Amino acid sequence: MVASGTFGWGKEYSEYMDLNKLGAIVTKSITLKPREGNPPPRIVETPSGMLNSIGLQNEGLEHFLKEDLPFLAKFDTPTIVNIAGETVEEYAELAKRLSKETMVKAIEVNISCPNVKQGGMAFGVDPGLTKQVISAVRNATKQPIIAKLTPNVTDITVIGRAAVEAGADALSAINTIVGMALDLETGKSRLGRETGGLSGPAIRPIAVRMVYELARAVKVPVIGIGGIMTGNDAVEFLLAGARAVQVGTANFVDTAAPLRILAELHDYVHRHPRTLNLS
Amino acid sequence: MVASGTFGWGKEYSEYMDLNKLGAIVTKSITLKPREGNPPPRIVETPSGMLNSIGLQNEGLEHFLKEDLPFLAKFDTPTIVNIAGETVEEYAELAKRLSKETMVKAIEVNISCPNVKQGGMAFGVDPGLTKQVISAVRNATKQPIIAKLTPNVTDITVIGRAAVEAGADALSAINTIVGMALDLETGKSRLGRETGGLSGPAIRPIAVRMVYELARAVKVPVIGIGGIMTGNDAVEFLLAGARAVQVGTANFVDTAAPLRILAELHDYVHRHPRTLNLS
Amino acid sequence: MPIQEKCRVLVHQPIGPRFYQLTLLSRDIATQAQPGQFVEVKCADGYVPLLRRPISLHRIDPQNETFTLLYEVVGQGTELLAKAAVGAELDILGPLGTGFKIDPAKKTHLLVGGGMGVAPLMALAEEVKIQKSKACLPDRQVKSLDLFILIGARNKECVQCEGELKAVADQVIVSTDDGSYGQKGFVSDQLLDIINNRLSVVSCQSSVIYACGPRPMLKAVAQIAAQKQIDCQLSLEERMACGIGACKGCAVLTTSGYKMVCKDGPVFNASDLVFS
Amino acid sequence: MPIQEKCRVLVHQPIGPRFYQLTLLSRDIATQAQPGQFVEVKCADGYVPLLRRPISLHRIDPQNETFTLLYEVVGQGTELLAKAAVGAELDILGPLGTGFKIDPAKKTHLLVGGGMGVAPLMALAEEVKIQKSKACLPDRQVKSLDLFILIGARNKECVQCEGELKAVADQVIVSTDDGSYGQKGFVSDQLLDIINNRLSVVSCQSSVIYACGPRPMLKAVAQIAAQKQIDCQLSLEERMACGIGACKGCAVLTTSGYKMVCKDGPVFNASDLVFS
Ligand SMILES: Cc1cc2nc3c(=O)[nH]c(=O)nc-3n(C[C@H](O)[C@H](O)[C@H](O)COP(=O)(O)OP(=O)(O)OC[C@H]3O[C@@H](n4cnc5c(N)ncnc54)[C@H](O)[C@@H]3O)c2cc1C
Ligand SMILES: Cc1cc2nc3c(=O)[nH]c(=O)nc-3n(C[C@H](O)[C@H](O)[C@H](O)COP(=O)(O)OP(=O)(O)OC[C@H]3O[C@@H](n4cnc5c(N)ncnc54)[C@H](O)[C@@H]3O)c2cc1C
Ligand SMILES: Cc1cc2nc3c(=O)[nH]c(=O)nc-3n(C[C@H](O)[C@H](O)[C@H](O)COP(=O)(O)O)c2cc1C
Ligand SMILES: Cc1cc2nc3c(=O)[nH]c(=O)nc-3n(C[C@H](O)[C@H](O)[C@H](O)COP(=O)(O)O)c2cc1C
Ligand code: FES
Ligand code: FES
Repeated sequence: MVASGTFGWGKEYSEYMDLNKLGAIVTKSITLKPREGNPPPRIVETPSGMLNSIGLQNEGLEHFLKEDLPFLAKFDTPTIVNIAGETVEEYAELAKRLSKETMVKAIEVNISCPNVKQGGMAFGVDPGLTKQVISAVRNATKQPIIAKLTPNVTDITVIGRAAVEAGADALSAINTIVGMALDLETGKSRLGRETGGLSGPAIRPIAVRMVYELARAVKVPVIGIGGIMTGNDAVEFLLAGARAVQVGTANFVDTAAPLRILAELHDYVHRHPRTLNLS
Repeated sequence: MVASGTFGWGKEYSEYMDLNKLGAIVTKSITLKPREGNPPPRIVETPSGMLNSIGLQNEGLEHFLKEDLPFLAKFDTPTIVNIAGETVEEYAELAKRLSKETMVKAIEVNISCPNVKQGGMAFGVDPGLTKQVISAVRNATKQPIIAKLTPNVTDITVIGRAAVEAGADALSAINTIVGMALDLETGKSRLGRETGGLSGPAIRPIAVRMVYELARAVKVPVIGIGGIMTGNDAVEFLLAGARAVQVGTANFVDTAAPLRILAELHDYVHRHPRTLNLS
Repeated sequence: MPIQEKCRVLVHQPIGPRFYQLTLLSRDIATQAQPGQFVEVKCADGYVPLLRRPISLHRIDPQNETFTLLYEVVGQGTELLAKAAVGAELDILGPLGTGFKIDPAKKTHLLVGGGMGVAPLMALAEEVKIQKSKACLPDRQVKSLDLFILIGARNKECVQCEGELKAVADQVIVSTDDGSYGQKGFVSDQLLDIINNRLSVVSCQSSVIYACGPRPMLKAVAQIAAQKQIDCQLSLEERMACGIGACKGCAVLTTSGYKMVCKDGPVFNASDLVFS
Repeated sequence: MPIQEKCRVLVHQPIGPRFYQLTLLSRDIATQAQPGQFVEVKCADGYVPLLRRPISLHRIDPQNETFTLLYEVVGQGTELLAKAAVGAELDILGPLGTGFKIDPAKKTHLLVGGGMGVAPLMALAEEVKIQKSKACLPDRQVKSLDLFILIGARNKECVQCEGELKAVADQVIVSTDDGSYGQKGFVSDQLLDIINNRLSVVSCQSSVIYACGPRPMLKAVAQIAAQKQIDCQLSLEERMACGIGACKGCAVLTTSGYKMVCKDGPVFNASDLVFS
């Protein structure tokens, strides 16, 4: 699978690969209304990682349903739509609208977004808010729900359990870690916003640990995300207990990344027929 | 300053540099009783970072006072003793004993240690436990207290404020981030323990962000730690609001790191007489 | 269609203090590329630096199936790139973005480059000349004033491509910030000077400015163009991740909201941009 | 005193499929180093890989103020190291650790190397020979049985240093796991064979085994040594960070708790180690 926000709407990468060969395409987060996104710069490179502050730029649900979903419908690959909201109601409304689209195979709920009603704290750092969001989505759709967890928490299993109790069919982890880089000339942030989300190989050890913790805390499948650049990296997540993985930042580095990683994964399974059963 | 656990007891590095030139030496965490440490392997390299699971191996307070402190006493550089305990009482006892040592210029309290009485959760992830530990240390000593915070929390300012309310004179941040790396042949952890602490350049954006948050949340000085390899990295922390920095992993890479970074820092200040005032 | 490809290094040479010229072999890229487009270069194996680096197409040679980059070593990525040996292969993604729009009907083409902004002007100048020649087929003569190139640099050492550019346009005016070579002052001042002294009001309307360089310079050029009502295309820079419009990382503010430098640009109409 | 120093590369050559020999210039290191000690090598500029890599001293040449490393490319660090050009400088920290203790009064010295474990045996063999020669001054003759070297490798291609070692000891016995060269089987089996067939009980008491290689091999050697009551020194490997005893990262379990491979070792008495 390719991770949300790193593969656009699929269209951008369709020139470089056969999208039919992907396990699934997770769309960039979609919001009810169009969103402008954050002021530039939005990208900073850091040691073995990158910070981004895109700010969920997207043209909103209507545009997505009219322009982007039909394109994805042309491929055999399952489409997973990632949704983001500023209120519980927005999440519910998004899910309700998407529940009518038969070619949406699952909904991934990005709960890392700030909760506008409650002072901007992210939904996903609080088990209560997490439950509210996931329950609302659960009530709005029969499609499988994946709760995408934020790593910026003391104990990710608390949030994971809350999401499962509220009806999530799977968990994906991790979203980006809040980070910051300052410009040495101006003393200001090197991003248009103060902070950004850290992704890439730098965060992999943290992501593997969180997936490992989650896989032991919940019965639903966990999808591993975070710094996967090679088939071996993907294997590490599977060994940690993930049942699937998503490739994010690697797409920027190598347009062939998802298919290459898939091939490398097959290779590994071939060479190590039993290691993966150990976990 | 050199960070706890990465500079031994100073002795090891005294062959490579003039310890008198350092801003301060923070000792490895000292516990009341000797500690064996964790089973090997204890070190794994990760992209732009490393995981360690040393397990606080040290020979205990008595040995430290008899063997190691006298060595450090020979230098002009202030000694900051880092303490770790499994119970609030242990922290208090350590602080009480150290309060009699005039050449201990400050006590850094490592609150990332698991709380043995309460199921192994680290003291530093809970504001209540943090307060208990810092208050106990406060009551046991008149020396300045630095609370060393763990980054494995949802909101580091909550913990930072708790520490300050309980009497900490300064905060240092961050300790290592819990991470994990698996062996692809065995499917087991590449460390003797399941998880380890991630340090090095990979975590710098996260550390800078946390220091930035803390510096705006508390009035006491914040000491920046995390992936500082160069003078520019140190400047980034100062711009984020730190009043001093500690150098950790860099010591392993370059025995001359702390003095080199100090020189580079002077250079920067020379070239940018005003940028540092901006923050 | 853009392509991700391992391209062989044919020429790689320093051409100034920290400037390099790099010629690569790729039929697909060389035959598709347009002036103003760029490629995303993987500067080294492995994941440090993590992201590709965007570099403009400096020359495009479809006959020989090669393209050339001109770059300055400014940080980790370009430092590693400078180590690529002739004969080695570099992982390139391109050609990317929307390049300059050339209207051969326009009489005067003013190309303005500041610093490394001179890089894409070479390909542009060559293409302008070709298109003008075609358009002017009857008299087969391109008058010198038709192709006017202004380049600005920090100092003498940093002046790039003067000779190359002179082979295409007879009017190449160089200025340096410190006056160590050519005219002293900013290249935008030179531009204003030329417009004021050499172009009539009529010829302003049949002129076009193309500019590439640091943001303050582009802002100044945009102001001049607006004031003189001259069509103006600017090539922008922004930090990029994907380079293909997928990540929304390279936003620039336009009159119709944020646009992507990598896909909607790097070349924009000056009048569409909102300068802060 | 160990030192951190930029050492010039004098020789750097591949000597097998993925094996390299690297000779560096450093008076301080060459004149202080003892067999069994190691250096921590910064394999590349920058921070990838982050940590230094420990490599044993393969040869120590105080006269020429050089030392030589013998290493296998197994991962990122050694891969980058292999790119170091002759004439370049490498950042080295050393000599580190506690090496082999040589007792020239011992009659028979059995050196056992498995895989890359052969690397430190060369420096050891040379030193044993020197010390024995000094100790045997009256008759100035070192009998062949005095210096016995057994080396084991995966296969023929991986056999290292046979020629070099033969120049020091006349008795060099090679075995390969797959029998593609020398004896077939593990080097520890060869050791047992030699002890059983060539040493009397008396000579066991005046013998010493030094071994370096993979953990299972060292365990087997330690068991043989214990059973035959032969003094035995083992050189261990563990992942390291600081290399100087400061970080407590390279722990190995001994009968008196965890010791540091980088400082207390890498050479330990076999009888002090606790094998899992
Ligand atoms: C469309 C486009 C075309 C470009 N064409 C050329 C060209 O033809 N020749 C050339 O020398 N350079 C060109 N650049 C700039 C080039 O991409 C940067 O110099 C390069 O990415 C720096 O990488 P680095 O790792 O060496 O430096 P870094 O260590 O990443 O940064 C060093 C300095 O360069 C600046 N920088 C880094 N990335 C960018 C970026 N994407 N855009 C602007 N500034 C950046 C940073 O602010 C910093 O001050 C172009 C950029 C864009 C967006
Ligand atoms: C005291 C000592 C002396 C050594 N002497 C030599 C020598 O003379 N010649 C030689 O070729 N190698 C020697 N080694 C092993 C050498 O340090 C490792 O091969 C090297 O660090 C691998 O680095 P890498 O980045 O290439 O591989 P990595 O990518 O780090 O790892 C590749 C493989 O090597 C193993 N490895 C990595 N680091 C170590 C380590 N510190 N100890 C043991 N295994 C490791 C890993 O488990 C992995 O399987 C010695 C190790 C020690 C501790
Ligand atoms: C540029 C960028 C944009 C992203 N946008 C989204 C998003 O819209 N919604 C979301 O749930 N995650 C988003 N993510 C997070 C990724 O999906 C992924 O969880 C994270 O980057 C970690 O994986 P990686 O290290 O493989 O990139 C984004 C990440 C990046 C780098
Ligand atoms: C090997 C190792 C051992 C450490 N031991 C301690 C310790 O005993 N007590 C402590 O408070 N922090 C300890 N730390 C954490 C460091 O002091 C520092 O907070 C952390 O490594 C981040 O800084 P760095 O990235 O510069 O290393 C240790 C870190 C490392 C790498
Ligand atoms: S760099 Fe990704 S959208 Fe432009
Ligand atoms: S590597 Fe640090 S103590 Fe041995």
